[in-house]
Amino acid sequence: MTWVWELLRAVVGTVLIFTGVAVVAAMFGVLLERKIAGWIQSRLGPKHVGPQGLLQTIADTLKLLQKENIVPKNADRLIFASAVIVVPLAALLDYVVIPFGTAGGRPLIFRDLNVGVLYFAATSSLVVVGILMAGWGSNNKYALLGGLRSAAQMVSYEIPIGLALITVAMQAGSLSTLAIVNAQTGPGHLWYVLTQPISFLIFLTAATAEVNRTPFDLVEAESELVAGYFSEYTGMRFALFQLGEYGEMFAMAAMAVTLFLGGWHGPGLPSVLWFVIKLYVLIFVFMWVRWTYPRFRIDQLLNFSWKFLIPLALLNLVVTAFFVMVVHG
Amino acid sequence: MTQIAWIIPLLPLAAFVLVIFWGERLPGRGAFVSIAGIVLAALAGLAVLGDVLGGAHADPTYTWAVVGRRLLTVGFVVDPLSAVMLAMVGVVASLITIYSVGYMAGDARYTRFFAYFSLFQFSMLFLVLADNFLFMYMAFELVGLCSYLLIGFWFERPKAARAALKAFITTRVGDFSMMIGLLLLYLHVGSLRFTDIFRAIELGGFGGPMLTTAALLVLGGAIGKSAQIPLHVWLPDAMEGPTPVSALIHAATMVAAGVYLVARTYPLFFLSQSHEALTVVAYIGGITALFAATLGLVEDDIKRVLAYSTMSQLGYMMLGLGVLGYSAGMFHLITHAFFKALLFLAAGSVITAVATNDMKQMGGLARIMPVTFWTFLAGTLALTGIPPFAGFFSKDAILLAAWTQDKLLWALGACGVFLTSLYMGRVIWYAFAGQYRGAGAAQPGGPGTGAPAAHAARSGHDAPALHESPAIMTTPLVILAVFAVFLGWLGSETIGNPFARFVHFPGVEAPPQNLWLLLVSILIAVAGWVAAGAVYLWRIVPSDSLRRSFGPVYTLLLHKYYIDDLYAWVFLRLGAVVVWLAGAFDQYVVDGLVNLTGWLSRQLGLGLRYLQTGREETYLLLVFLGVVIIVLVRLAW
Amino acid sequence: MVTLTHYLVLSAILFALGLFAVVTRRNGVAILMGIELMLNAANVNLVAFNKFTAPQALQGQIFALIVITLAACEAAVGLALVLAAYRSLETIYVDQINLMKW
Amino acid sequence: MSGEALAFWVLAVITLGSGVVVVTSHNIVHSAVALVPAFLGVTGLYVLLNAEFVAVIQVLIYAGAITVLILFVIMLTEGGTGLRVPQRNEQGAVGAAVALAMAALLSTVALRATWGIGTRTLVYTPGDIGQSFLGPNLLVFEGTSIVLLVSLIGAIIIARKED
Repeated sequence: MTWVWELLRAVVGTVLIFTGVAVVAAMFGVLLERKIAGWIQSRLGPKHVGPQGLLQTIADTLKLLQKENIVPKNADRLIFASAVIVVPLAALLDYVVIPFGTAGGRPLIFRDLNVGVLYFAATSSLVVVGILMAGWGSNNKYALLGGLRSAAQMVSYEIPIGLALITVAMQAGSLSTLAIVNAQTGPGHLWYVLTQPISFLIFLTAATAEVNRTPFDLVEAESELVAGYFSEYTGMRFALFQLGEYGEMFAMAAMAVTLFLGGWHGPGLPSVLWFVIKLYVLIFVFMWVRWTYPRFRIDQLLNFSWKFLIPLALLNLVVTAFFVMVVHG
Repeated sequence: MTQIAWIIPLLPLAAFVLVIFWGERLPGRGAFVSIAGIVLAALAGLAVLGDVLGGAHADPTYTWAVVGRRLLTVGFVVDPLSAVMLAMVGVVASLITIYSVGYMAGDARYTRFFAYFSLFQFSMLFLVLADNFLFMYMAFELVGLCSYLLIGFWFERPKAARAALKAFITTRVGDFSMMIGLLLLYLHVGSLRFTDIFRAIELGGFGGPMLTTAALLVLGGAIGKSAQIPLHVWLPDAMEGPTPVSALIHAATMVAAGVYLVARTYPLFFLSQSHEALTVVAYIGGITALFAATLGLVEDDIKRVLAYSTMSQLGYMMLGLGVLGYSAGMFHLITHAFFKALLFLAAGSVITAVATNDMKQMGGLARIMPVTFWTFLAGTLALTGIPPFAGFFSKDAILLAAWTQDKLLWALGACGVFLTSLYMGRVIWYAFAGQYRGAGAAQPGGPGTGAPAAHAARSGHDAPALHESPAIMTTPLVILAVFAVFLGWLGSETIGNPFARFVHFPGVEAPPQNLWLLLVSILIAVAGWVAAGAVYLWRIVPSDSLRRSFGPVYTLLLHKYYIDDLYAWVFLRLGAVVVWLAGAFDQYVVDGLVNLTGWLSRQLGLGLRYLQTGREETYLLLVFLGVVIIVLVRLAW
Repeated sequence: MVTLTHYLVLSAILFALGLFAVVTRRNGVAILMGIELMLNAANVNLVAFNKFTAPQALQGQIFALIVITLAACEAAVGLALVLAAYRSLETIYVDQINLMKW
Repeated sequence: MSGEALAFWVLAVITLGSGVVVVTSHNIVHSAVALVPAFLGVTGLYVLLNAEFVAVIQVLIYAGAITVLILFVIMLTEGGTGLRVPQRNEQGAVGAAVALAMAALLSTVALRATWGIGTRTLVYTPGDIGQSFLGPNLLVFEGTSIVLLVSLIGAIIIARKED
């Protein structure tokens, strides 16, 4: 049963390494976010800490680390505390199946599951449990409303994501992420963003909703809900939520790169670099969208998923199935 | 083209989808789309016919679903039989659809009419191409549905709604029989594909009485669709639908589906023990041919006369198939489709003009509507089998085959020929000869159909001015008339009967020519015309006196042999008795027992109700408690 | 060495836990949770039998997947019922839902 | 102790421990949250049993959807307001006895019986399962989809507000 160990090692390894990497990535992501926001709104953004404000997030993190961990008086302490672990953990678990590139002929992936794509969908759906726990545990109506909204929203948008994943898997003939990446290279094979543009758009839209970003960010709509489900969290716990959120966003972007943009493949540059470039292009798109569009209303948001995205994704699925049938005969 | 023949039915289907959803916004309010669909299908059908004439053949099959170890395959077949039908259905349906633009003008549901029409054309073409019983059955149901929709098209009129229901239910009886038949075949052969079934029968894997039973059950479907005795009652009533519908469904296509089914599954009948099943087909056809012709004699509604004539002619086709005249029966189907569509459309043209279906209200129309008259006459001559019109060749071939097989069947057919001439002559002279008898062409309406009423309403005050129908209606008439006049030569022995060489069933020899028989049948047809003339034109024997002297017969015919009443009586009165008995039994015996049980339970329940807590937890607990106790008891034993 | 029996005993205990929840809980949602536990226990059995007694067949896993699907249906309908009951009766304690009782 | 045995015992403890919390906690939200580790423990068992596809579906459906649905309904109905209301009915003792008896009974059966042991150990791919669903098990598959559709419609009809 060595593979059980291997799997455990993969999961633990991912969590450990990516706690490190994700902390850096999330910190950099926050800085990027603020810089892009500033750029789009014709401001400067953080500028004073370090050269061009590069160390701003580190300073913020240090500040958060020193802050007091406040627990509201009537909060459900156990749930309140454990929610903080669930959210980033669920986000980090996503990375097990994401291939980052190749090194010495071996793909850089923690574990190439033959159900990889489904694994991704499954773990990313766990985040919502943590969010509900946070919303409930805070014993605060804004937090609870934020949590409920988030549950409704994430459950709704998991379906288009799943349908988009399936179209790609059907075309590649495999659920393994490595196989999908490899199916997008070589002569006669296009990136799936070209053969499955609708799936790509659906995935990107639903992923934006899944990570609760504008225009789907009413989970934490400041004007209505203060800060949503993490209103009551302070200090390090707040930082952990931020970590989970950015981790989830990077995971979604990485998955989009894997499924639609040919993964690590690209001419000239080292494969990991290619992956990172594609990843940051998508991250930029996420941020760009955030600072460009206004927020949806909750009913519009749910209707958009159920009445537009899901039917469209289903139609796309049928069409894809038809073509796959015709091609593979 | 033959390899992609499955596209043909899809053209009208596409037209249907477009017209039903976006019809009002399409060119010609959907009519043009519908026409484009069927005309393209007709052209493709003709192309396929050309290919098949050149020897092409296709019977591809695809696996549709695998259920366990069972394989469901679907496919289509292109052979001479289906190619001829494709071309015929395409051409006739195209002409009728074009004609409908004129006929249906001004109708409130104009667009929907064309949508249904396209759906029907799809179903019919699908039926023709089916290479297995599953598709055949699906198509049968589809044409049944379309005929329901189209007969009941003017559903505001209770008669139309009832007629639609009647048609639907009556044909369903036949379809049900067909379903049982094909289940039987599937059970024994394990496939629904025609060729598989035929091969199994040829190899002796399936035969004997069971085969005859299956064949007769399948024949049940054909009888229902082709309005043969005893499931004929729906066809006359179906004339409540718009005239193009009558022309399309009740002349050219749907009713032909039954005959086509028999032809398509001919080996089923042919290989049954000593052709038993074929004999049944022949007798049903022969009796229907004569029976329907007698009914045509006393009917005053021009469309109903044509409906009876259709039944009668379908009887001839069945008769032809039944007496081993495979090519003759099919040839009659083709020629009949053309001239009967022509007759119906011409009748529709007349009805539009005079706004009534009653022949006695017409008269003298030959001068007013020359095109309609001449085309109608051409169709009539073709129908009555006067040489050299189309019907002559096909009907004569059937009679020849009948003579070779069974003299009694020949006699039935020959009587039918006489009566056909008689009632068609009656129509001609009532409707087109003499003076116009319409009491108030100025106030049309009455029992007239919706479209003529609308037509008349538009024409307003100058209604009395009867006039020829517009070109869009007369053009198809002329084209069809050309077919009615010349098509017959394809089956002429003088040029070697090309049709029979093209569409024939291997193993059936064409009977030798018999010149005497030919002359006799011509004489019979002419005699019918003469008799008709004697009664209705020269009035040597006035029809009133005939009616008096044949009083009982006349009444019998007028009531359609009381078959509708018989059905009503059997299914309503007898049903009522059965229901009453069942009701009494139910009320006194069953209810008594039930009440007793109820009383007992009630008494029991009064005692036991305290056990019912209304909570599933308790119940579930008791269930598992029971399980534990039972196991413990069992272990302790 | 983990044998089939290990899994069977584990699933028996899980099943009993679920049963306990179903027969003793008052809250409708908690009863549904108990049912989910019982279904999970059954699924463990199915998959374990699949692996240990008939590894060449897939029926156990197929069956487990179908049970999961039906569990999703059951949860959806059951929770909808709980919601509807809460709306009209303002309670989700099943022993207080007794309108139809004698 | 082999790796497999260690994994099994850890998963068993997680599953049964959370199961106990689910059925005994007086706080319904705690019960619902405890479902997650219980389901994840079962997922681990599936992985041990080489059923990766079932495992992933288990996470997706149970942990990801059903738990969320349950939490959602708890919060839409009374949430934690019922903390002071007794959560257990009067048949607690009998229920515990019956549950214990059932566990003992089933365990006895499992321990006493001898099972036929298959020899080969295979890796089941999602493709195999798909082939099986659309091949020999087509009817079950279609039947399940119809049930799914019907319950979807039913849930919507039942849960929507009268208006």
